[in-house]
Amino acid sequence: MTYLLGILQTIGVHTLLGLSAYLLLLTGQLSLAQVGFFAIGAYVSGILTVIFSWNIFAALALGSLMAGFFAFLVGFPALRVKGLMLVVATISFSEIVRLFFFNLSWRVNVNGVEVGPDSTQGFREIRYFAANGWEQIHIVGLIWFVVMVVMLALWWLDQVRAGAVLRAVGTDELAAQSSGINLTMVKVAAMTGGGVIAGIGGGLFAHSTTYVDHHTFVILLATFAVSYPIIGGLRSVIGTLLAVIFIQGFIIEGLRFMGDYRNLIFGLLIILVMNMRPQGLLDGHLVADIRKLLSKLTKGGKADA
Amino acid sequence: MNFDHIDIIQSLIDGVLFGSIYALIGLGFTLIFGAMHKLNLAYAASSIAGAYSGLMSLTIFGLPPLMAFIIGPIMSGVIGLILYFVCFRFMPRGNHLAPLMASIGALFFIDELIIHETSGSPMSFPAILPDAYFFLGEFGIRGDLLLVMGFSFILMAIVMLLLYRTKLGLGTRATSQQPVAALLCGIPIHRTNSATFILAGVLGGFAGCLLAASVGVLSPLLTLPLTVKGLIVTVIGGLGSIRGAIVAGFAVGAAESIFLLVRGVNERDIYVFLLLFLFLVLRPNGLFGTTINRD
Amino acid sequence: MLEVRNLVKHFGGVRAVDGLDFKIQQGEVFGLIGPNGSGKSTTVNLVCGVFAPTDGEILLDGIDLGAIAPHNRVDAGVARTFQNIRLFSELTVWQNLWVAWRDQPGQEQGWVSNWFGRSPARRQEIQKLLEFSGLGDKADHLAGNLAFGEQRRLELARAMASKPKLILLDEPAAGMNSAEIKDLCQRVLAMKEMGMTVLLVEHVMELVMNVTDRITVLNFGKPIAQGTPIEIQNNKLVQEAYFGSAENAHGGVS
Amino acid sequence: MKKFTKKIIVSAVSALLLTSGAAVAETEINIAGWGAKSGPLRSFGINSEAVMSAAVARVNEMGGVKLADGSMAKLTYNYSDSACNAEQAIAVARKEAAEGKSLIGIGPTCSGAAAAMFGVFQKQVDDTGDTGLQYPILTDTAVRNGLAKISQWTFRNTPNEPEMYDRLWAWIAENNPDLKTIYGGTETDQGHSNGTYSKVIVQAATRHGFTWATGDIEGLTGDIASGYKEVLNSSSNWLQADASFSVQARAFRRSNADVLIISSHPFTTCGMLKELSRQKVKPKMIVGLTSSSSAEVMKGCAAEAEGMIIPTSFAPITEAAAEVAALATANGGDADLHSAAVWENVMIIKQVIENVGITGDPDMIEQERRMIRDGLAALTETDGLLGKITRVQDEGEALKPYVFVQAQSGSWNVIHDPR
Repeated sequence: MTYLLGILQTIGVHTLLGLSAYLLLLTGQLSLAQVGFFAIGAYVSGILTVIFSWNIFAALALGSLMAGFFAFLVGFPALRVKGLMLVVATISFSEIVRLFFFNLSWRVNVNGVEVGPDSTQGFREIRYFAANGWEQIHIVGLIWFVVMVVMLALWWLDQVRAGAVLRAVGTDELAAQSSGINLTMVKVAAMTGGGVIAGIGGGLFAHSTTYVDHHTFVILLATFAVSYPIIGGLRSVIGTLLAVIFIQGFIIEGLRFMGDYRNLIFGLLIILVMNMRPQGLLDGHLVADIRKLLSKLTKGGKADA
Repeated sequence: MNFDHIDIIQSLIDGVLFGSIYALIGLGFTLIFGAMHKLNLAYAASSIAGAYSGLMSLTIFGLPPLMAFIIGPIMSGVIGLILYFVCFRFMPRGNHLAPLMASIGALFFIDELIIHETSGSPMSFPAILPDAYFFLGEFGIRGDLLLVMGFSFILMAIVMLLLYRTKLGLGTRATSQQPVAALLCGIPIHRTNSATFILAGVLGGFAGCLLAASVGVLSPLLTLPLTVKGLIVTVIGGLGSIRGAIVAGFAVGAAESIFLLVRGVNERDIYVFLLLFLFLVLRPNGLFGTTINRD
Repeated sequence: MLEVRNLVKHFGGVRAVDGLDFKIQQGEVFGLIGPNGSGKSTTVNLVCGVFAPTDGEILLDGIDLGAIAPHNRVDAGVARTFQNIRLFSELTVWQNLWVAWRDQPGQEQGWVSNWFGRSPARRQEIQKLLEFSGLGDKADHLAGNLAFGEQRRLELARAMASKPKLILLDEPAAGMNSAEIKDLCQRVLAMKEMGMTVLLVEHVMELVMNVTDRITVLNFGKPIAQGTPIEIQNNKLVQEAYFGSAENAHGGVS
Repeated sequence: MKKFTKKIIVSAVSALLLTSGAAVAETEINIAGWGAKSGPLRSFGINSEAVMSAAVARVNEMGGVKLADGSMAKLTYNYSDSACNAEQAIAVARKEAAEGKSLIGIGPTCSGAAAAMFGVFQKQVDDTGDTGLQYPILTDTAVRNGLAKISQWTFRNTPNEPEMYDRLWAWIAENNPDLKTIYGGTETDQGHSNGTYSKVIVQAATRHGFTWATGDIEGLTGDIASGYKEVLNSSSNWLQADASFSVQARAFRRSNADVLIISSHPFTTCGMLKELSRQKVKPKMIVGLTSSSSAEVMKGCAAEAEGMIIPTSFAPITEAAAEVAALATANGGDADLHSAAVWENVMIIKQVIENVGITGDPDMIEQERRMIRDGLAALTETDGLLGKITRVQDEGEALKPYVFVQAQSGSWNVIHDPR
């Protein structure tokens, strides 16, 4: 049970990371800055609970707001460029953030113990949950509550005009601009939203692993962040969740019985999935089919009643 | 740290020389991106894999060290072709994300394959001109890197010749600019792309071997930094610009070296990335990129 | 209402538009014709702000469009269609209009409900526009799945959704058969009746000659003639430049 | 398809029969091991597993472990891959703790992963308000300073670097009175290399009269960690994936120091050594980081490493140590200061089991894990491969015997044995 709950924690946190990339991918922008926002959320909320003894909710909120703020700031210059240039610009942002925390040493004496980020030695003992008597089930509950809220919000976004505008920008920027859409504003808004989501994910990550250091936030993690929505498909938020379950739940944890071959299969499976489902696991056709099936089922239900 | 103008010039020399490696990797990235407008993130990994296969062929078949520099590029070319078929060939044309993601999968796979074969241990790689270290007055110059620099110019010339003087090059350029039109004109687009991947692979394998030789040690730790450096060089040089990639390689090497001297290793990369970010925002077309205005 | 003064656009060494002047009156359908590469599409792109002009001015009701950001030109009253159809193919038909939608002046919704609301009234208006465009029963189809003619109509409807004063049609008849062209003629005339001003860039003479009030003919980025359709048809210069050789007489090829 | 299903059923049934048969025959005590078997540090996991399997086999050859009722139980192990990744290390720890099969864990590989993993354990035993994992760990590899303190459930059998480097510099000072000045560098983004260099090695050298080649360092007194930030600023450092060392090697050359310190892991140690030799820097002595006293440096740069001196807690100098080295090689790994500790750990676990007396009953696993933890905490001394291992009582750390080794024509040879 502990193990399963532990995996659920990981899946939840990575889903948030993936959803933050998903929001920006809707506008067609491939950003590797999400790991930078994730790091900001992790460090800020960690510092708040550890050094300033804040309540976890306040710390998570401020951490994610800070991440969103930096996303907003970096969005304006970065989103002027597209494609490969944006990839590289966002890599540089993430690396700058990572290296900032690599250099950050902020040791404070709290209740007789030196705590806080200690540059290379990492930021240890972010133990708010365990120290405040949270059972693992509570932690999982909190993480999944946040995941559900974010997923619902993103699902709802797809029901209103803002969502259509995001996808319009993602499909054809020129046509969107000619339809009166302020491209910069839409992209920066998506970046900011993504920053907030990644930030809260980072805060939850730091508190559920109790330790972060700059090695946690390397570009590899940013690659994972964009992998989830791409592998899952951009038609629906569920796709990202599916992809996280596929990668974290199935390939990384589920294939443990394969022993040494697990890590080799990892890359091969990704290649295979992309060749078989280039639009992602949950592509437009599948979504349409599921909708049809659902409506059939509900109609059938009505007929019976 | 104390330093004077001599140190600055010296680290410029060091940086530009080591930048030759970045230039070579950037050249391959540029070639593929220029041809397909798609990103092959497994490229640096395939270069390192080429260097590894070169090295292993030495121990397995007992070949002379020089053969590593021949077998490495060949293997890397083969890997390039496989990558093309596995990650790009059968993907829908308009979809940029699927091949990108597949190439990330390939990056993971190649990396783990290397790690599986070597346990991830660093391996000694034969040096070229191990004793060539010149002192020019106050300045020290690495002979092997001078040679690498020479290679990067020669390879740039060869690639330019191939692109602008041969039928293959014509096909590559045509395919790059108007894939559909090129197809209609009877240019075998898949064969052209395959050739580009092989060529880029061979280049990358050569760069991988030269990198391994100049560091002296080969390790899977090299792939990620090399991937990032390759991307940086490609964009700074201007997408698809051959000479841009070369110049950008030197520039990135020099910037690293200078910031290392002036600000120390902990802050070195912060400044390099800050500079890169500003450069991208202020000059998004790169050093030699053409402005794309008409569709 | 639209006044173009000494408009110049260079691409490197190419003078795509080279000193263009014309005025479009309120409520008229104005034709811009010329051989391939004469700078017609570039002119549309300059008016919409896709490119910034090298020199010259574009005034809409006396306001300099050059000072207005491209996306704000829609609010200033300019909408367009594209030569090669550019729909939001991943969105449904009605969502395409939703994205471009502007409420009637005086009935604008607030910022929040504009972005995050699902006003049924607006949905009804969109449906009306779809009916007008003959797409009423396709509202929930994906735009990318429509037939070619339907895509053209949807693009036109999307341009109309932003309630423009001036609508720029960039070769709307390209690739259409003659029945579709006839239908398009009716639509352009209907738009004129609704009070919109139309700038029509076109090769297809059947369309141009039937719907335009006045025409400017471009060659090598310069205007070579201006007048009513009849005057243009009889203009010697135009015939030389445009219908110059017998092989090029069929203007419908683009 | 039908055939396939049949096959599965047959094999499942036979597996069931086999396991139940085994359960009747004898009690098993399971030890869980985990570490990096994927990623650049794969060799760590391979070496640990190789030694673990040899150690478990040895215990069983000797009859197994003695339980409370005097019967003998068979020892089993399983080894998982946790890469060098905090999330995976935590996942494996949770899995092992939850499955209720293994009595104790040995892992994980990286200090960063260990720091995170230890953090999800209960900080203090009997603190009912603390919901952390309650499962004993006896780590073999993660060397970074002070990790075992994170939880009272975590113990380490890793070399004690402050002690080792103190003795090393004393020995150097005694035997080489002509050596006076030192200079060096570290891979700053690697917690272990950086911490050991800036807080331990340089201070120990200062304590024994060595002076910094480029002038005195502010705040450096010889006490552990004194002036460590200034030490880093005065050194010429690199990062763990760097490939170019021109600037650093030049600084090393200019320092003209008698002794150079290279505190980093094999990849950059080799890169730096190769650049030094390219620039024809010939110091009178080079001192390295404990973790580099492994076979990897010999694979990467045997020629350039010639003469480098490193203190280490493992070398095949005793009969037992030589045997472990041979067994590790037979199992496809190498015994080094990290993996050899696994052998000692298995033996320590056997000893603790026999000291506290457990039943091996799966239903009692939680109580017996606690007994093992208390047994480990109470253990003051045990036999290691090189001699007696003692314990730092309140920290869960070990004090291990050590030797000084030097790279000599392709292998690490013991040049001094302070035991």
